[in-house]
Amino acid sequence: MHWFSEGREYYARKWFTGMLQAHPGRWRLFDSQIASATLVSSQDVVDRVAVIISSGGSDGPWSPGFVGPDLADAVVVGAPFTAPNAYAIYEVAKALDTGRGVLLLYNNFMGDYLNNDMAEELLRLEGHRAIQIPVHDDMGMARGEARENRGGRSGSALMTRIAAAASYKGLSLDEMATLLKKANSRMATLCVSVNTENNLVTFGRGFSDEPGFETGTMGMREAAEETIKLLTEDLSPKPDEQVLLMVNPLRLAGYDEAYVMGNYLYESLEAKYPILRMNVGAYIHILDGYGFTVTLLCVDEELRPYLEGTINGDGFII
Amino acid sequence: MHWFSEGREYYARKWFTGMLQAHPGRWRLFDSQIASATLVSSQDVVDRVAVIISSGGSDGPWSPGFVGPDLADAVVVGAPFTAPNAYAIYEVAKALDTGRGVLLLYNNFMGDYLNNDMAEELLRLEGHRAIQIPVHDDMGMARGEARENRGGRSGSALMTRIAAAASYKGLSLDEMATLLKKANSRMATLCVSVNTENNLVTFGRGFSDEPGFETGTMGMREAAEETIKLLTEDLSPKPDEQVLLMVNPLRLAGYDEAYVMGNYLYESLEAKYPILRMNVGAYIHILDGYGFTVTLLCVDEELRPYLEGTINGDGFII
Amino acid sequence: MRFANALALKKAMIDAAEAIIAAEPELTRIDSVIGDGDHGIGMKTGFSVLREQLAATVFPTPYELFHASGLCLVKCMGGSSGVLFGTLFISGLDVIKGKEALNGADIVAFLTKGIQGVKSRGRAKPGDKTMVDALLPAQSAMELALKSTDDIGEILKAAETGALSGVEATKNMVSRLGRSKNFREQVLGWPDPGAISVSILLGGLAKSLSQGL
Amino acid sequence: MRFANALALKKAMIDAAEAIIAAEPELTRIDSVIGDGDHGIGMKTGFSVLREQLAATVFPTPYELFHASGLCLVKCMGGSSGVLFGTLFISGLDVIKGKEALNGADIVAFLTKGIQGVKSRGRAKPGDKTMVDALLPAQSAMELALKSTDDIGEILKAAETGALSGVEATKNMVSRLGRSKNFREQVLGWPDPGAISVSILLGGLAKSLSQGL
Ligand SMILES: Nc1ncnc2c1ncn2[C@@H]1O[C@H](COP(=O)(O)OP(=O)(O)O)[C@@H](O)[C@H]1O
Ligand SMILES: Nc1ncnc2c1ncn2[C@@H]1O[C@H](COP(=O)(O)OP(=O)(O)O)[C@@H](O)[C@H]1O
Ligand SMILES: [Mg+2]
Ligand SMILES: [Mg+2]
Ligand SMILES: [Mg+2]
Ligand SMILES: [Mg+2]
Repeated sequence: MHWFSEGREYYARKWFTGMLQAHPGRWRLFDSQIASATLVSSQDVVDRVAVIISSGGSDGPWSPGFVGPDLADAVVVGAPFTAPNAYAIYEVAKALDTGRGVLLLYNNFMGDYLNNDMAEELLRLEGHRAIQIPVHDDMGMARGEARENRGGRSGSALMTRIAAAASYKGLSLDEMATLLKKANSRMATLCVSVNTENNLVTFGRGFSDEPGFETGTMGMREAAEETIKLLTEDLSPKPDEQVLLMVNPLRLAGYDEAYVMGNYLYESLEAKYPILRMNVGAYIHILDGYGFTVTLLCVDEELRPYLEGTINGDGFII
Repeated sequence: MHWFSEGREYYARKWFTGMLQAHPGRWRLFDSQIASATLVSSQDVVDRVAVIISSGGSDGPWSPGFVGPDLADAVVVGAPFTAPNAYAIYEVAKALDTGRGVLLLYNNFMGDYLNNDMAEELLRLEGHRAIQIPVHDDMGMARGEARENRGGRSGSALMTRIAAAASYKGLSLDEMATLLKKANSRMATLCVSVNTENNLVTFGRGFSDEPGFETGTMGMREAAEETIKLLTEDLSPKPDEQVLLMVNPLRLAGYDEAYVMGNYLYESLEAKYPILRMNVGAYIHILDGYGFTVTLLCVDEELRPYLEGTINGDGFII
Repeated sequence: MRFANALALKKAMIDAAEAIIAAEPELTRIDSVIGDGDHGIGMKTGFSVLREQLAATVFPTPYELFHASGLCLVKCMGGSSGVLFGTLFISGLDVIKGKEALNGADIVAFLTKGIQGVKSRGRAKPGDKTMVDALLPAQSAMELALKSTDDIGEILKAAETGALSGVEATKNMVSRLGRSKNFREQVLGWPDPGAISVSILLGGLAKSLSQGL
Repeated sequence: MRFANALALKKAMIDAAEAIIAAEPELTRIDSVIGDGDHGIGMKTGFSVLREQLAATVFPTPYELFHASGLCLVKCMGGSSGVLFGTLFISGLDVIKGKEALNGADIVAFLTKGIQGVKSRGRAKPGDKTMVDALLPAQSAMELALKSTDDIGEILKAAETGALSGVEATKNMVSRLGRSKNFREQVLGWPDPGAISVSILLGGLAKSLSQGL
């Protein structure tokens, strides 16, 4: 839902200008050649891989809130529900590349992929190295197909955090790509949406309202148990892995209910697997209706150092 | 909207348990004699006034997210949309009082007032000093009546921050009360709700859906200008005051739109008064529908030290 | 009866609690129309716990009985009415301190102080469509009855009648306090649920204390 | 005509851009039914800027013309189709590098390489109901025409006809990529908007390059 005074094309620029006014010193606007909005972290990229995220315009905080010190280095956002622009991604990546290369992270949707892919080509033509990581965590999508065909969901919030940690720790672009591909393959998100009038729960509803793959009438506890069952069946956590649990409310569920659901999920998961941490918050507010997206990330020894401690973002702790 | 497996009375306890699981070490549950949920900051109250907030159960982050290091010391929350329990407030206040007294801060609604007032009486009977501060910032309510009759709105987020800063700086209970009463009298919040289908804007809609006092068809820029006009007319900022602007989206408006609206408001306000800071975020998610609550706080030399810097809460920066 | 000791008063409180519990559906129905719908459940919860707690405890004097009753309602009811009904029993405690049994005048003094407590805590004015509009006529009726009788049952019966006339009067009032304020003129024709609860409570006490000697 | 220099090709691109701009309502209507509704506006925006930019610039060779055209579409269109139409003009650039004017074979080679670029970037397979389903028959038709004529207008006319048969065919396809995937079987009977755009673009080029010598 959007309410404008000016055209769609001004939206992201006004959004980012508001962010700068609220948090002076945290970000800066990138001076683009084109009518696209790019926000850059105030923390310079010095001898490390630049992490660039991008998405269509939608609620947030992911993607723009995930730019800043100890988070991603820049974000390109499109008009509402429109893919980010390839040229804008190319421009800012070129400007931030210190020679160590650029990591392009985005949710696996066609428009986002196409634009990042084109940006990568434009960068390559000018001698910059870029690697794309399309986040594909939504287990409700592309059922029965390869994991890589799944769409992206709330997992991009965790992936951004890992990518930033890896960059700040000085990993090379190739090392980062290996690490992030592992995280990508060991992560799944399930959308649990609920009609609260009749307690009808739908598992696996898609980002663009694609129907889910399972429904049932139940309360929160039962839904939490089913969610954990479906996610752990999808991932089969290994003995050397701990599990990170993330709960993201949909639009009509609040801070309170996300934690109540988090409590049920935690107790259900705890009984079966060692929990590394639970993150609860409105990281990506992507879908109308009542419910949650629930993400599991299996974390082994190699991944763990990139998930230590918590980071205070604008509107979330991750 | 709520979806339960168990009774309403378990809600806040499960909510808080989820919070503890997500952020170990940040809070602890207070062991109450009664079936009420009380969350206490992990930062001990040592030789300073204890700040205790309370509210009915609703979305948040205010009130529970506003407890923690550098924020309030404890919170008591009732069942959904039900006032917090007087005995629970009394219990935790008694336990946290170091002899310097207790400040009870809450939004000015009948049930919240009655329970805090009873808690104060129970405390007084046992020789504890307590002062109540009912936040009354909603300029849409009690129009034409005394300021003190207004209901509480998003302003409680700012008041909590000021109260905590004053306590940590070592002010006495009486000094804190004087400071907070000043802030309370120099603050106003206006609800701006919008039907995005026809751009019909309602100013002053109440917390419990009471109708607003002014409507008109307009875009965001015009609505922002009207909002600033109504708020500054209500407060008449003085030459020695700077203005703090706070924007809180209603449920159907996102992180993106809160900043777009923030940008319009900032530009409209900036033209007339010196701005101390703009806070944008979902501090209190109290009302369904699309729109924002916009708060102005006039800050003079005396208040300014208690609003310096920003604090990272769970789900917000303030 | 002319004197009520702790045991008789405890039985009366338990009987009154049962009357409140039985009225839950009616209270819920009315609060659902003109309030936020939780009054019946709140009263039922509070008075159920009260009943159990009183039944399980021995009270040496009326003071302990009413002190425990007031705190119990505050502890387990929540909402506005937990505090208000708690106040009704707590605010008058000092006038019965030390007494083994209460006579009619004691009871009138105790309840009058409690009613003043409810009035000053809740800041409701007569005509605001609250329980105060049942409590004030109950108080006048008690005081009048006390001039012609010393029978506690009859005095409380008068209080109940006064409260009921107040309930009737609330039908013509527009709420000014609390949540039902939102419904404005739509509340006309409906009585205030808190006022009904007051009449049921007083009626329960009256009936219980009219029995026996 | 048998050779087209930068000037003729620029005029053809401008004419094609105008055809796209004029088709905006139709494209919007169809994308609103089977996609997210933004295809028409996106194309109109991009090709409007392209038209202005081309009109204001002198291009020494076809290479600079198409390089600028491709980048222009990527810069100002956004969405999927900005990239895809950009790719169509960028991927084949190396085959025309250094040429003063293009003959029929050059144009077929240039577009074929562009079509391959769209195919491999978009990963769409034939039958996925995308612009690829217009591009591939256009490519075959061009290649066939080249065997019997060296007239650029006629070759592009064949390409347009091929594209149009592809548009027809997309009516019987179910989308597998992008947003319109969500509508599944409901897209049957509707052509793919991106495929229509391809046919309009090729038709515009053909018409322009059939005129004059
Ligand atoms: N300030 C007040 N003073 C006296 N009585 C009040 C006041 N506020 C509410 N009441 C009484 O409380 C009743 C509602 O109680 P209840 O539904 O339990 O609480 P809440 O209003 O918190 O939902 C009303 O019917 C009215 O009689
Ligand atoms: N992966 C792809 N490969 C080829 N063509 C595609 C692909 N994805 C989308 N298209 C084409 O793009 C058209 C939609 O373009 P447009 O509406 O501008 O972009 P978006 O899908 O981002 O909204 C479709 O009709 C289809 O022809
Ligand atoms: Mg689109
Ligand atoms: Mg209530
Ligand atoms: Mg009620
Ligand atoms: Mg589209």
